[in-house]
Amino acid sequence: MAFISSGYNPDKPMENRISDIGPRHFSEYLPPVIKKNFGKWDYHEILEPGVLCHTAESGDKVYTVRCATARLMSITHLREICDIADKYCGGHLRFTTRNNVEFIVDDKQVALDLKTFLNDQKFEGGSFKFPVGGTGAGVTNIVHTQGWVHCHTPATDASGTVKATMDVVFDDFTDMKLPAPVRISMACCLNMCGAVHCSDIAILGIHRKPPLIDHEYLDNLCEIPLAIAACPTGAIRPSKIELDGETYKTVAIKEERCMFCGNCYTMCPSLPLADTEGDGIALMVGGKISNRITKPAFSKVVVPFIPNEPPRWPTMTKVLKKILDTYAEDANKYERLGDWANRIGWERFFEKCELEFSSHLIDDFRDPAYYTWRQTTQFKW
Amino acid sequence: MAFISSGYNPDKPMENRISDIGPRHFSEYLPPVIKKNFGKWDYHEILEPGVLCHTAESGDKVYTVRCATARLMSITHLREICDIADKYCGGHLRFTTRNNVEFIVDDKQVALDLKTFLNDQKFEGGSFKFPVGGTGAGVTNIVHTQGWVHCHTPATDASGTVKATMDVVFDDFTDMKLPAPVRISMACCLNMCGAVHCSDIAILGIHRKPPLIDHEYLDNLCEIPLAIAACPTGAIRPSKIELDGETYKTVAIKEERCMFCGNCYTMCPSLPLADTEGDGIALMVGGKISNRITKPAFSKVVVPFIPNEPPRWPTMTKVLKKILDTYAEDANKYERLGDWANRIGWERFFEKCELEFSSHLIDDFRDPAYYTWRQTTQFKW
Amino acid sequence: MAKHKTPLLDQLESGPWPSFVSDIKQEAASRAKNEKGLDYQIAVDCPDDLLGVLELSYSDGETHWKHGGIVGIFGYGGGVIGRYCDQPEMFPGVAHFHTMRVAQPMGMWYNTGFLRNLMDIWDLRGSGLTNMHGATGDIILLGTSTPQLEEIYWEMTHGMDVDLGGSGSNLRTPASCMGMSRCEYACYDTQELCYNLTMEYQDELHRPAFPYKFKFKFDGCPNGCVAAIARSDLGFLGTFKGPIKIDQEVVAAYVGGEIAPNAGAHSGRDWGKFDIQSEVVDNCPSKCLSYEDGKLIMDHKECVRCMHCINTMPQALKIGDERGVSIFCGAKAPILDGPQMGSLLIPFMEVNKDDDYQSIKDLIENIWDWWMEEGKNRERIGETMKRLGFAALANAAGVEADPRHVQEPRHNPYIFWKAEEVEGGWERDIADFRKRHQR
Amino acid sequence: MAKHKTPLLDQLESGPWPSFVSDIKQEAASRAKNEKGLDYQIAVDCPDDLLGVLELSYSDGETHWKHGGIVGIFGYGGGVIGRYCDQPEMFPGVAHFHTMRVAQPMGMWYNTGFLRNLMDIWDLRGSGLTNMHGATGDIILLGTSTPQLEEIYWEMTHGMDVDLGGSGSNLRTPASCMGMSRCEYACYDTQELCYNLTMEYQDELHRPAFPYKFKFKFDGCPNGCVAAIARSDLGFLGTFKGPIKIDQEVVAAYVGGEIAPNAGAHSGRDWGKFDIQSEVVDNCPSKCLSYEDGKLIMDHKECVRCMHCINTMPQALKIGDERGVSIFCGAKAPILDGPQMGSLLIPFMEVNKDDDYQSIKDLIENIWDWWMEEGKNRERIGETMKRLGFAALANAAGVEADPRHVQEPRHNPYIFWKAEEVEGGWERDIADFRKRHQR
Ligand code: SRM
Ligand code: SRM
Ligand code: SRM
Ligand code: SRM
Ligand code: SF4
Ligand code: SF4
Ligand code: SF4
Ligand code: SF4
Ligand code: SF4
Ligand code: SF4
Ligand code: SF4
Ligand code: SF4
Repeated sequence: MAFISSGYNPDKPMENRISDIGPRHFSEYLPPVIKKNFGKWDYHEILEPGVLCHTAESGDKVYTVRCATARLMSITHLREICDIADKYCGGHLRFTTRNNVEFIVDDKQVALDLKTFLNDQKFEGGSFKFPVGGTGAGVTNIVHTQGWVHCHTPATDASGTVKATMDVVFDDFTDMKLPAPVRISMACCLNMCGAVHCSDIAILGIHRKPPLIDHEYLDNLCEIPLAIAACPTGAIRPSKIELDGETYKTVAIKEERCMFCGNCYTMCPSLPLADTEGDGIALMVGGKISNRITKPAFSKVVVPFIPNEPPRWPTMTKVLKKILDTYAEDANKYERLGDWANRIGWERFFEKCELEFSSHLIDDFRDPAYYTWRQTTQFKW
Repeated sequence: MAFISSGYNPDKPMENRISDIGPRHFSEYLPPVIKKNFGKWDYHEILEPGVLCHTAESGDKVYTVRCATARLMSITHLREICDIADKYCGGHLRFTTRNNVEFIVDDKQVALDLKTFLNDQKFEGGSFKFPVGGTGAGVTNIVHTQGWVHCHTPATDASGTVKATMDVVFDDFTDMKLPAPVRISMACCLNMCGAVHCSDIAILGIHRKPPLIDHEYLDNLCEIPLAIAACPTGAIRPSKIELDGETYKTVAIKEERCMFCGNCYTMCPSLPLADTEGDGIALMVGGKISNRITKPAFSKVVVPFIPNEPPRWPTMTKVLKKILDTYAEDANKYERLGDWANRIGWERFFEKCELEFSSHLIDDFRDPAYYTWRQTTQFKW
Repeated sequence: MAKHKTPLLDQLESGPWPSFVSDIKQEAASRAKNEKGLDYQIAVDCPDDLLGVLELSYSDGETHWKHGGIVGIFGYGGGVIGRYCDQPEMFPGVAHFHTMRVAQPMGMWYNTGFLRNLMDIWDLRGSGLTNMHGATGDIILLGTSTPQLEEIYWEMTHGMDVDLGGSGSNLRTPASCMGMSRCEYACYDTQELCYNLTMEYQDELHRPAFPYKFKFKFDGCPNGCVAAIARSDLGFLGTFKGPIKIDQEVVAAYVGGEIAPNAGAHSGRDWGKFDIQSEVVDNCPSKCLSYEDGKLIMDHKECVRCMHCINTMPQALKIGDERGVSIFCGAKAPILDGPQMGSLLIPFMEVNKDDDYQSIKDLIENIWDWWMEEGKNRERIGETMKRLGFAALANAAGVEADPRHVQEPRHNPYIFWKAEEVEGGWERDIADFRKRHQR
Repeated sequence: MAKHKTPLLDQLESGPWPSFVSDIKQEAASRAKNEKGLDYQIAVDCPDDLLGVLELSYSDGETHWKHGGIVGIFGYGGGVIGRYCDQPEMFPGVAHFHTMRVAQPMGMWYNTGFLRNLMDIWDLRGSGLTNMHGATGDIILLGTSTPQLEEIYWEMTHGMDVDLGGSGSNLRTPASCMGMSRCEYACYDTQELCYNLTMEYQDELHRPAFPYKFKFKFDGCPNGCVAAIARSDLGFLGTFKGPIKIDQEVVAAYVGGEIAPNAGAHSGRDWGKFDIQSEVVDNCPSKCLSYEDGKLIMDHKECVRCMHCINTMPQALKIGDERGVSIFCGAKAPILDGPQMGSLLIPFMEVNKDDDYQSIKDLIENIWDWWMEEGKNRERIGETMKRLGFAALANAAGVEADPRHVQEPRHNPYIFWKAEEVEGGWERDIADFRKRHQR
């Protein structure tokens, strides 16, 4: 390999440097019909799963075909997407906030043809490349994170758990037969980059062993006071240790105070948590973001731990599917998963979803925990 | 006065001492018809305000006439109550959990006559002695505390604020024209002996000046560590002071951290808070205890401060009456005050009751405060 | 003639509500007259002085009572609240003015004999002023001097067979609603259980051994007439399991307007004709009711027993047959951490008099053991629960985790796993880890 | 032939959902083939090595990525996430494998020209793997070496006129819903406001000056398609004031079954005939709707603009005409204090492009000034708010207390009065007090 310079001169980094230019302005990329009717849309229809029609006040109609991506995508794949956009959409496309691709056309038949075309494309391994769906009262793409593909703190993989899950709930992606949208999110550690704290169903990687302490290197690699300050439970204190006659400044951890959040590891690489047996998945449910009917709500932990079972996490997907199916069967139209659980009562939720309740599900973190306990005689047998 | 001995011998306190005998057994005091039908009541009716009729499975009927007391009562008054009970009720009576007296008779006409009789009895000053009422969807007696009559920490008087309030809402005591019961409670300091934290309307004495420090005496009268530990905000620390050349161990208070709870004063008499201008009343509303329809709920502060205006606290009673009347007019049948406010929204509550909203009403005490802020676009203009 | 001028207090004599000022004045007058010729054991004019000191507070807006000293009766750590006036020269009659808390009979049923006896003692040896009752439930005898405490106690115990109530870091005087004595909703005998536990725990009531105060209250049903869920460290609320019993004919009578809804509780206003749909069905919090073809249909399994339908049609609807208590732990007023209601610890427990309520007592003792072990000084059990977590209490109480313990599961994933729950335990070796993961 | 055996990952190639494994394999194959004859600037086989290290994680259940080092481009404090493999000998192609965050156009609209240019750069200088998009909204270029960072940046800025996004204790890449570009519910132009603020605050985005990260998100309406209320330190949600506009004829068409409710969102199942009463009226959270005589009646003043009726009948109901934003502050994931959503700080603000959104910028700068003054290191503004109280933020933001700020008023009476609010102030003299109150 020969180094190919872009023109950048490392000795004069400021020479001809361009900075602080931000993103490109979106208006450059709007398809003409979108530009023309910008801010003047009248209503929309979902013609079939994955196919939307928006009608403007001008009477113009625009058709959107939405299809899934794995989010982790290669440039080969992206170029294929571009080819499709060039062929069908005058070179325009967009991504949704949940990692789907939207192809926009102005003819209904073209949209339906495109849907067929997209559904025909497969990877060599057999999976769909561009399955169409993700609209209306169904499951759409999963917002997720890096996992074992690229992060240092994960307690599970992201792309794999997402693939395993979506394979199992695929018909809810391609059809709209749920009572309301179900948003599944995934985060591989408690940092929750997938912002799973407000999702109908959340897949969350969790650690269960306190950090190991790499005493010999800790003081070199970390600012000890920052590691101490990072701990929400105050489990960490400064300490000293003798190793082979040498004294090292390090930290000590009150293990019974640790709840495995990993925040100390974020500050200090000498405090790794990862562990084959300790790590796995918690499932949370009942969060939402929209203000429709009910207020936005936090997700709640309903399964405290499921071991990592790569590559397909069968226990996790089974439990998740059971929850989804039970909801689908039992909830009212328009009722989000959490609203359903609130209505029937969480005691019924556990019963109907055949989930075990354990003390781990009772909040014990700080004062607000109290507000999740039950201060009424109203409950169900 | 000559000391009259009961028989107690101070030199031999254990001689013939009787202890740990507890209360008398209630069954000694049940009227015969009550005893006969104990646990076998079938249903009740409120014949008119203050007059209840309970029917037993046996068909027996018992009539109860309920009347108010000031709770702070003299033995002269109590003897008068006994006279009435002897005359009408075979010597039986009871007190309710809200300081009313109940006279129980087994004939309806006697009950009605008794009601008339009770309503005819007046104190010399002109007030009723035994006004009948306090049943059903009305205001009943106020649970309250000692105030300036007998406590060391009050920020207001109890008996006086109660008298002033009940005079103003008297017709809601003698009639049942509210949407649901309205329970008013009163406590003269944040210790809340009136347990006003779950009342439809709560009158609460509050301080607003940080404790004075009686440096010279503090160390003699208090355990300094206990006073320090008592402060929920950590405002107190140990300190020393020079006075006239002598050094005293004492405490220092970070005044801007003080929220005037008085807990330090409870532990240490050298930290008094009372102050003519600083002390007064906060009004809280919307609490409840019953599990009927909705869950029990905490009272919420809606007026942060009203100055003490003895003897009749006209500003306080005016505001309270406005709240009560607005509720009475606007709420649905069976709807408790807090449920009404929740339904219409607290923004409407303030508007309709013509109350000012201020930052003092926004919770800022510890983590749970967050849960009272608004995390939704759902609100009213 | 009044001893002190009380122009402010005098204004509280008018108005309809019973005036405590008029009443204190009548007591002052009665003592001054002394028709029975008593040799009053404390200052005859203490009611006058009480009015005097109160008038002073009314004019300067500050209390004139000092911090209580430690007074009491021999062998007891509670039952008396010491109280001294901070202007003893101006008001000598109330210079020492202690309160005594007397154990009330459960449900506050009395006969006049009991009351008259007590009044006689208090006439001679106290201020002649009382509270009927204190906020915890005691009979409050308001104001006497230190030397009279033992005398009064002696006369009460010897002459009246009644004891003092609680104060201090003790079990406080338990209280119950009237329950079975006159209420059709009572799911268990509140008064008997309250009495039995009060007797069982006399030692805890009189001798401080707890981190702080501890209160029991007993409600016969979810209506909560003694406020157990708000005002007791351990609150017992009656509940039931079987279906609510419905007499459809009587329902029809309500619908037809023959019987006033809610026993007539709303009769002061014209609310229009009773509408079972909007008044009952729509208000049901579990939405398990419907009214079809003149019948009230209930999906019993989904009912949360809020009492609304029963309260509204008490002649037609009756509580279910399998009855017991739900037990709530931790209620208290706001100091220190903010207000707390009791949190559901036991969804259902039988109330079994035949075995002397043994299972309830076992539970109580487990809870106390835990709190006495873990609780800090002046920490209510509600605060200990908050600090150590609900599960710690449940565990100590021997209760299995149940979804009924929560309104909803936790929002945060901050679970305190224990080493023994985790495969392979917590013992790990950094050298081993570094074999798999370079620095 | 694959460089590493990946029997576990291979199992993720089956099943319907797009397989990232198949896709990475296709990229590996494409690079191996190198049809365009590129002189790849980082290891040709890095996709193979990525699969290899991932397979290792799949078999041992642990990540093999090390803590990121501090790498980046000159003058910027963010935009690059340093990442190193902890088994560099086994997987040299990903030994250094840094991520670059590229600023996406608002609403994530693209033309293929832009994407193809970016792909060309990334083909030559990176792994050929991306995330479209990162959870914050950036285009994520996944994996390159340190020397390539400046080269890529140079080519992006010079050749494509596009910048890096944010990371570190900076403003993070703002994101918006598609808003007016294709949505009838948009109450303001989310994309334009997002773009304008992004440009205004380029300095804050690239150079760390905050206590911790800070995120903006822009939702055009309360439906929240970019999750602003859950995922941004300052969330802008469109709202409106005027009455919802109702076309009764179209309502009738919905009721008559001519138009599918909710735009057909439920068409995968037979939910029966549309029932406006149970589906719309009864679901309205403010109960301000009724359907009478074929007309939908709305008590506009009581509507809380939840969007439900509009979402359900989008052809008949339209958002009101006086439009603007509600602004929410403090959302974040659980670490440290537990999860937070944004709390309503500004019920309504006009979105005024004509004055370059000055009032919004003033607000933002007030908030930042306060947070930079008061916030601790690594403390999100939501945590600062919790620590210092909502009123402290509101005050700093220049916002008057409003009942809309709270779901309900405080439960505790622990009010922090200030000396100047209290008559007579706080200065008092104990000697003076003792004149009125003896010890
Ligand atoms: C790439 C991305 C996940 C993804 O796969 O999409 C990501 C990846 C990381 N996040 Fe994140 N976060 C990403 C969006 C989020 C979000 C979601 C959002 O922005 O809507 C959250 C939750 C919302 C929030 O801000 O609270 C989030 C909450 C965190 C946190 C917890 C912060 C907190 O205050 O609780 C950390 C920990 C930290 O900052 O040290 C964190 C830290 C990290 C680090 C930098 C960990 C580290 O120090 O190496 C991760 C780098 C992974 C890697 O190898 O590239 N990331 N992170 C997302 C950014 C892509 C983008 O720019 O578009
Ligand atoms: C007499 C009574 C008020 C009344 O007028 O009825 C009362 C009076 C006092 N209470 Fe109370 N409390 C009384 C019921 C309550 C209640 C209500 C209840 O029991 O249902 C509460 C709220 C519920 C609770 O327990 O949380 C209550 C919460 C307090 C507190 C705050 C405790 C806490 O944990 O937050 C204190 C402060 C303390 O204990 O130091 C307190 C302290 C006091 C003291 C002892 C203050 C003192 O140190 O002098 C008061 C003595 C007043 C006096 O001069 O006699 N009192 N106290 C009530 C007892 C009468 C009785 O025995 O029947
Ligand atoms: C006598 C008393 C019990 C006692 O042991 O002393 C009592 C007696 C009855 N209560 Fe009560 N309640 C009594 C205090 C309470 C309290 C406690 C309190 O206020 O501190 C509550 C909880 C209040 C709250 O929720 O804040 C209480 C909440 C109820 C309810 C629920 C009302 C509601 O709408 O939420 C009912 C049901 C009803 O009214 O139909 C009820 C029903 C009843 C019934 C109908 C029970 C019966 O079948 O006899 C009794 C007559 C009601 C009436 O007065 O209209 N009782 N009741 C108490 C009378 C106090 C007084 O003098 O006014
Ligand atoms: C394309 C997208 C916006 C974008 O800028 O990319 C979008 C587009 C639309 N959303 Fe959304 N929403 C999009 C993410 C979201 C999110 C964010 C998320 O899931 O992370 C939410 C909040 C979810 C939550 O509450 O947890 C969201 C909650 C809604 C709702 C409220 C649904 C509810 O029942 O609570 C509506 C109203 C509706 O569905 O009628 C809505 C309505 C719509 C409409 C109908 C708006 C319109 O008139 O065009 C669009 C088509 C809906 C459909 O797919 O059926 N959109 N929508 C996002 C598509 C994501 C995807 O690929 O699946
Ligand atoms: S959730 Fe945790 S492990 Fe996953 S990408 Fe974010 S910081 Fe990394
Ligand atoms: S993992 Fe979290 S709780 Fe455990 S020591 Fe580290 S910072 Fe503290
Ligand atoms: S509320 Fe406060 S002032 Fe009133 S009696 Fe109780 S402790 Fe005393
Ligand atoms: S009054 Fe309360 S907050 Fe103020 S110093 Fe005393 S204990 Fe602390
Ligand atoms: S709590 Fe229930 S049982 Fe007890 S008196 Fe009240 S209504 Fe009757
Ligand atoms: S008791 Fe309450 S929850 Fe049960 S059916 Fe009656 S109204 Fe409904
Ligand atoms: S948030 Fe509202 S305006 Fe934006 S895309 Fe979603 S529905 Fe449309
Ligand atoms: S927007 Fe929501 S609150 Fe307003 S009328 Fe429609 S359904 Fe009701």
